[in-house]
This record gives sequence, C-alpha cells and structure tokens, in this order.
Amino acid sequence: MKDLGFILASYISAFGAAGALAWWVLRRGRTLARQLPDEDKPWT
Amino acid sequence: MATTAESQTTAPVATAPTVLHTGTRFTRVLGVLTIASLAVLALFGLIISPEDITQGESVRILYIHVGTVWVAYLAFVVTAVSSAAYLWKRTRSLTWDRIAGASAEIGVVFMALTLLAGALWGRLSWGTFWVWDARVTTTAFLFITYVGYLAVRGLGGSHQQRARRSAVVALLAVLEIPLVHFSVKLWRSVHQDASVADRTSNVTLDDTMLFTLMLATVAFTLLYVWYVFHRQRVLTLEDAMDDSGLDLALAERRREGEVAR
Amino acid sequence: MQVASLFAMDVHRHSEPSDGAGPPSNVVDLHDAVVVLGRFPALAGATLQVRRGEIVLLRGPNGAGKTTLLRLCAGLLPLARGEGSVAGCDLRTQRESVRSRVGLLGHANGLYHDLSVRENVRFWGATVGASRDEIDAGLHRLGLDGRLADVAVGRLSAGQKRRTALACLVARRAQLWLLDEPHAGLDAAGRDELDDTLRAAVQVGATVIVASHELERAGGLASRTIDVVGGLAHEVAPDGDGEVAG
Amino acid sequence: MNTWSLARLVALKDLRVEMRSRVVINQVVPFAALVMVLFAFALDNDAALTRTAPGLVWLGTIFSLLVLVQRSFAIETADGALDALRVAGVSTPGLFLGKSIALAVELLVLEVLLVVLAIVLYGVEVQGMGVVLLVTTLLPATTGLAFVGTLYGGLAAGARGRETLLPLLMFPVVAPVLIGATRATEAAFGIDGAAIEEGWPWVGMLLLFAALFGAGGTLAFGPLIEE
Repeated sequence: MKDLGFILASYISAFGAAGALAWWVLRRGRTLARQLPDEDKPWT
Repeated sequence: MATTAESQTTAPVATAPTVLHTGTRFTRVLGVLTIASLAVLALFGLIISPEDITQGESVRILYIHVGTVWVAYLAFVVTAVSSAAYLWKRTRSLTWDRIAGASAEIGVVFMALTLLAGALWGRLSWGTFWVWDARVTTTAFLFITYVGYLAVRGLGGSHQQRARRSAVVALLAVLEIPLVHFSVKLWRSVHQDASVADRTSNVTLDDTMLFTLMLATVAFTLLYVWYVFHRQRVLTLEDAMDDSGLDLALAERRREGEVAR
Repeated sequence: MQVASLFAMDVHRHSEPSDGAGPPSNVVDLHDAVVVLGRFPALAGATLQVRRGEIVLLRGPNGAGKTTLLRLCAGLLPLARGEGSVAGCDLRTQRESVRSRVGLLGHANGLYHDLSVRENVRFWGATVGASRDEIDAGLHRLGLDGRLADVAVGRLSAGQKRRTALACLVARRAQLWLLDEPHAGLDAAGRDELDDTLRAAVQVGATVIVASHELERAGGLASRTIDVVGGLAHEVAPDGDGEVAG
Repeated sequence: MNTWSLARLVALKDLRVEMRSRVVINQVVPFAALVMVLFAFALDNDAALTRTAPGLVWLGTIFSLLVLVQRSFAIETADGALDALRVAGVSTPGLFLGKSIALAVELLVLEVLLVVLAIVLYGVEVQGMGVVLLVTTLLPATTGLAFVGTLYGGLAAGARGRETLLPLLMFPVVAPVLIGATRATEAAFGIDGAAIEEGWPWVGMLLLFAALFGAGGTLAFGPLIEE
C-alpha cells in the first residue's frame, strides 16, 4: 500500500490514544472506588 | 499539609465498599459496542474500503480525521452547554461541572489526534503539513484554549470555586472561538482565493467509503460517551476523596483543639 | 468627645447603649464554622457569638486559625460547613453584603507603596464613599496629618505603614472591625493611639475583634477573651480558666 | 459608590502608581524598543522589515501587554490590596473597567512609541488618511487588548504558576486583534500597495472584539477573582 507509514501513523495514534485513555480512566476509577464507601458512588 | 496527604492514602472506609469500579451495565454494553465498532472501523478503513480515484490511499486517513474532529467539536459544545448549566442557578450542580471537565479532557485528546491526522493527510494530498485555512487555524486555537481551560481546572480551591471559575472560562472560549474563525477567514479571503474546504470537496465518495466515514463518526462518538460516563464518575470519586480527606483532617484538627484545652 | 464625633457620622444609626441593654443583637454568630484552605481545615467547627459594642480578643498559637476566623468574618473565605452570619448577613449566601459592613486589617496592610499616605487613605476612603473631612479626620486620628502625609508608603517604617492602614480603616467607617495583630510593629505612641481609636469606635456602636499575641496590651482593652486552638474557639472565663462556649 | 465613579477612581489610582514608580517608562518601554531591535536582527533584511513592520508593531504590543498586565496585578497583590478591595465590597464591574482603562492608557502610550520606532527603524511611511486609519485602529485594538488582559490577569492574579498561565490563556484570545490590527495597519502604512479602504473592515472587527470582551469581561470578572 502506498503511503502506508502515514496511514498507519494516523490509525495507531488514534486507536492507541483511545486505548490509553480508556485504560487510564478504568484504572483510576478502580483505585478510587476501592478506597471510598458505596455512598459516594451515585451510579450504583 | 502532611497530615492531609497521609490520610488520603489510608482513608478508612466506614462500610466496606462492594462496588470496586466505575462501570454499570449500560457502560459495559456501551464499551463492548465501542470496541466492536472500532474493530470494524479498522477493518473497513484499512482493508475493505477502496482507494480514492484522485487521492489514492491517503483517503484512509480522512476516516480518522473526520471521526475525531466531529467528536472534538461535540466535546467542546457539551463543555460549553454544561458550563452554562452549572452557572444557571436553577440547574446548578457539580455534576454539570464534572461533565464539562470530562468532556473537555477527551476533547483535547481528540483535537490533538485531529490535528495530527489532518497534517499527515495534508502532507500527502497537498504536499504540506499545514495550511492557514480558517477551519484548521480555528481548530488549533480551540486546542490551545482548552488546554488552558484544563489548566484553570487544576488551579485548586474548593469544588465550587473550581466549577465557577472553569465554567466562566469555558463560556469565554465560546466568545473567543467564533472571533478567531471570523478573523482568520476574513484574513485569508483577502489574501488568498482557494480554501481547504473547496479542495476537500473534490473527494468523491462511493458507498463503502461513505459507510466507513459514518462508521468512524459513530465509533468515536460511542467512545466519547463511554469515556465521559466513566470520567464523570471518577471525578465524583476524586471530589469525594477530597471531602473524606477533609473529614479526617477535621477530626485531627479538632483533637488538636480539644487537647490544647 | 471629639473622637466620638468622628464616628458619629457613621453608619451606626442605633443609639442604644452598647453594653447589653436592648435586644441581644449578635454582630457575629458562628455555628460549627468550618473553613478549608486548600485541603487544610483551618477552622474546624468554631462556634462564636459577638454582641454589638464588644471588644473581643482572640488569642492562641500561630496556625490556630485566628487569621482564618477574621477572614471568614470579613466575607473573604467561603464557609465549607456550618453556619454563620455577620451583621445580619448570611455568610453562605450574602458574603458580598457582609464585606461592605466590615473593615479588616490583616497581616498585609493593603497599601499601595508608590502612593503617599494621604493618597492611600483617600483612595480607601473613597471606595466606600467617605467625604474628604472624614478622610482627613482619619489621618489626624492616627497622627498622620503632618509631614508624613505626603511621604510614599514604601519609604515608611513598618509601624508607620501599620498606622496608615489603621487610618484607612477609620476612613472606611466599618460596623465590625477585624484586626489581625494590630499592635505588631507599632511604637508606644502608636499603640496608645490604636487603643484610643478602638475605644472611640466602640463608643459609637462599632464592634471589634482583635487577634493578638500581646495579651497584656490587648487584654486590658478587651471585654472578653476567646482561645483559638486547633481551629476551635473556646470562651475564656473572666477568672482566666477555660470555660466552654463552643 | 457607582460603577463609573469607582472605575474612574481605580483608573486614576493605577495611573498615579505608574507615574510614581515609572516602571512603564523605565522598564516596559525599553523592553518594547529592544524587541523591535531584535526583530531587525532576526529578519536581517530592510525590505522584509518594511513589509512586516505592522505585524512586528503588534507583536511588540502583545508582548508588552503581558508585562503590563502582570505589573497591573502585581501592585494589587504585593501588599494584599486585592483582598482589601474585596472587603471594601467594591463593584467588580467598576474594578474591571477601571483597571482596563488604566491598562489601555499605558498600552496606547506604548503603541505610539512602537509606531514611531517602526517609522524610524523599519522605514515605513504613513501620511494623510493613513494617519486617520492608524488612529482609528489603535483605539479599538487597544481597548480590546486591555479588556482581555485585565480579565485573564485577574484570573491568574493569586494563582500558582501565574507567569505561565497568563500567556497560555491570553495569547489565543488576542489572536484576532493581532490579525485585524496588523491588516489595518498594513493598509495605513500602504504596505505592498494596500489601499486605505482595505483597512476599514478590520477596524469594524476590532470594534466588535472590544465590545464583546468589554461586555463579557464586565460580567465574568467578579466570578473569576472570587474565592
């Protein structure tokens, strides 16, 4: 495929950033949820 | 204060927590849908969809570019609307502030991706990474403005102070961005004729390409909604953590006061 | 009394004696007031009542919360928890109205160092609409109407700066005076002038809260003493032993 | 005390402080002149300098704006005067307008100097209607810059890392002024044969900018400086 480097760069950056963001927010949520009582979690 | 910082990590929990994450059935379904649609997007974007007659393979970058830019602008509209909702007394709630913050965060990330994908595509299509077009320039300014917005959110103070200050800054950005767009547009229209918008419209999309474009928009929007839900809950927890740190610090401070008598 | 006439043009329209007769009107009324600075609860549930016309001394070690208590009463800091009102205005909802009724002398003097003493007092007097006579009276009260009046504040000694800040406060004609270590840096004459100024202010219906380390100085002036420790306020009984009030 | 008399009081106070301290004259003006000289070193081409002179004038203005805004709020925070102003219960719109007016006056002095420097150092010429256009450009551009500077300066005033936060917040917002004022000034200087008429639409845009941020700033200043 022509210009494969450019195309892959855009896909990898987008999917990578999305994955990193998702992983980070889940991890942060788990860390905090372990330390706080259920009353502080209005979504439950 | 050292005592407060310590109590952060050792916060004892009144009743043992049973919910150890920020997910609900809704966000899990949403998450699965997001992953599935992103996988299908990769498949269509990179393999199934054909190359463009005039642009060749570089059209594949456009799927990422259009999908992310749509989410980025959506995110900033949501930030502005929820900031206004916070400032309006009858709907004042820290939830609005947290939605605004969560939305701006993912908006900034997607704006960066947009600019990157746009630059790569521009290099292939026009031989240049950057064009001083009104839309491109406005997008860059939006990016910087919301980086500033996030910096203001991080200034500290009470939750209410953070919410009020950042909401005002978000609404000032609503004042600023159209002015930037208008001035750049006026500037380029005086000095140059063709804009990027005209050149972009040369792309002729067949059905598969159109489908891929729609898919990208949907997939990234799902991701956006999923993220805002989770992040909003994490921000709620972060605020609660601050407050529980306060309870401990208060008890400690009171003890200090009672002992001294 | 010439000094009292300075305040007679004041906002205090009530003329009943300040020592207890009439309905008990609390100028300051705090219940379990919590104030958070960053994440530190500088006030951890202070309860305090101050009646009109009192001179109340706050004493306590550094970091006990005296300054925060004064800044809360000035409407500068938000209440994190608890309730409070100052001069009849709710500290939760009417902080703006509180401010125009109080005068605060904090650690900082709030002066512009490039301007002269007279210009500073005029500026601060003007922000609350004081007349030129009232401003000149404030300068005179603190002995600043002589040669010093035209000297830039930046070239004054610490005590002279403090005096200038007090003159600004006099010109502001507040109902409630909040003074944070007002004696610091003042010479003997300045302290006498300060004490006279406070007594005169109280005589015409103002209320004064002073935070001070210099107990023998301020104690003679005060009608009541409050211990501030660990973000709490405790009444000190007249005999000097601790007694519960909050 | 009503909004306008307070604005007048604050503006006169700020200007008096500047006259006494001479920080603008002794430090900001030499800084701006230095920037103009450095531009000449960087471009190293007389024709390019003449061509870009309008942009350099406004860049110099915006850099100086940053310094002036920091100075404007340093005099309020140095000895707790901002707290004292809040305790005095002054109207925040009045405070905003007063500080903006003082800032605008200082900026205007600086801009005139920068234009003179551009004429002397960069060899630009301005005459006839060009002078009229230049003056009508300076006024709304300066007003707009002063509003934005005061607004974000107030927000950054007590904050940690204010030196870096202020340009991050302020520079994107003043970009339209940089574009508009530069184009109008190009017309006034007749750069590349630009006609005077080309400048007037930009003056309109600058007026719009000043009006929007004047109104927005008057409303927003209070909540921004409040704790």
